[in-house]
Amino acid sequence: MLAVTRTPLSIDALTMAVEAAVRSRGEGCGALASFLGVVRATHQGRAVRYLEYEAYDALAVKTFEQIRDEVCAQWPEAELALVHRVGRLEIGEASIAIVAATAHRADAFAVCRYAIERVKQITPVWKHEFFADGDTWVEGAVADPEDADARKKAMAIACA
Amino acid sequence: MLAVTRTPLSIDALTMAVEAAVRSRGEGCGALASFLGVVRATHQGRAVRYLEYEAYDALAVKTFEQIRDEVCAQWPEAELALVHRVGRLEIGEASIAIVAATAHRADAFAVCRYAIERVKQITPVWKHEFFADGDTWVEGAVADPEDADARKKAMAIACA
Amino acid sequence: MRVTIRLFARLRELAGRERWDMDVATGAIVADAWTGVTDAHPALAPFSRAISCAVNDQFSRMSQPLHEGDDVAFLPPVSGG
Amino acid sequence: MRVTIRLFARLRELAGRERWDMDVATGAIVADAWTGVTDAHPALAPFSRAISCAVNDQFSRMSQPLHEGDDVAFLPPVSGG
Repeated sequence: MLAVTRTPLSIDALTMAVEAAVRSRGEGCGALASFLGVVRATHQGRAVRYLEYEAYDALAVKTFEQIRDEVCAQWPEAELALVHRVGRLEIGEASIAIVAATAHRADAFAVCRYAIERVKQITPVWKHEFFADGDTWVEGAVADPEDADARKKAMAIACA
Repeated sequence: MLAVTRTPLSIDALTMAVEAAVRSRGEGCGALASFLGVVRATHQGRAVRYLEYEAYDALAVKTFEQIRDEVCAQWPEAELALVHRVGRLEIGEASIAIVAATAHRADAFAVCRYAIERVKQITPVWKHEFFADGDTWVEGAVADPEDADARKKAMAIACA
Repeated sequence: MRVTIRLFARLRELAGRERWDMDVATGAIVADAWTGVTDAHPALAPFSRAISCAVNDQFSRMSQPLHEGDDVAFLPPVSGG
Repeated sequence: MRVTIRLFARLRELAGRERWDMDVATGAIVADAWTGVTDAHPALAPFSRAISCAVNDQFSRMSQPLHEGDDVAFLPPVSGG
């Protein structure tokens, strides 16, 4: 459930996997919070034709494992699924799917939010936007998985 | 997308509907946050056999419309889907599905959290738990849709 | 005049019925209908401080005046989600 | 000794290549490999303060010592999600 894929994403599929995983080791989760990132039709006023996502697959999955380990250190009973899609994505398609399962809803929302914040900080995936009149590589954070300040910032956002 | 149903819930189906609705009137949503409430195997140490949810259907849907209107007053571009399942639910099945779509992720999480808090405050649905040795009606909030303090409390939790 | 009473969840179980017609005085309010319900079903009286009510599928106050044919629902504390 | 260089996203596009073998001195560190990359592709030099690096599919520091056959990746700022 931690993967980079070229195929469309499904929250339902991840939900079934996560719910079964939690139930197999205890009383089951009561709350699942999910996140989908979706390709929008415009970016800063320019009409988007499509996007391409590129990943350093092996390293991206390692960051997902790190994020899951950080989550389990803070929320020991939580279960997390995290899948990033790569390749060409059309408008309306989902680029990332995250499902977080916990006993109670406050934790589920916090885990899900923490995971997306951390992905944006450290996961080696790049967004390439194609417009009618050109293309742009989006560049955000300089990935540093050991940056404790970034981790604290993500935790503060998640547990606000 | 505001409904009471007797059939299994799907975040994917609601996601498609919500994403299409947002896109039909503008540039589309960039973020979808979802919530599923799931039947757990135990409650306060007792083994759950199954649950039954009962609703006052017509009034429940009106509370969903009120919640959607409250959301749109605060987040004008947001789209919300809200479906509660009723009837017999087995362990691991979902009782409620909420999908919130907005341009950016902070708002999507806030809308989704606000919606579930408000459902628990005002929606006329009742949970009936069946154990090996008896059954219990769960009773939470006295529903009062006009209670401004409750609404503020939900907003404070959502926008923490 | 005559109104229809509806009960849900534990109220319904305690009363042993879900829906029936009841006569109330002209000028009666929702609270009068509730008094009629608890007179007929004393087991429901402990809920008096913790019920919500709805008239014709709209939430109402206990002080709302009733009209002939109104559908009057009483709701125990909710537990959806 | 010989290491494999890998570039991603805009670095890859600017350099016009994705993966190649490069000779580095015995005792070289990741920063030396990056110097080799920018010597060959000066268009990448502006990224020097904003790259991450990985050795053998693990994030590393620019000060990490290299070994024969290492796979050394340079990453521009990320934009997943």
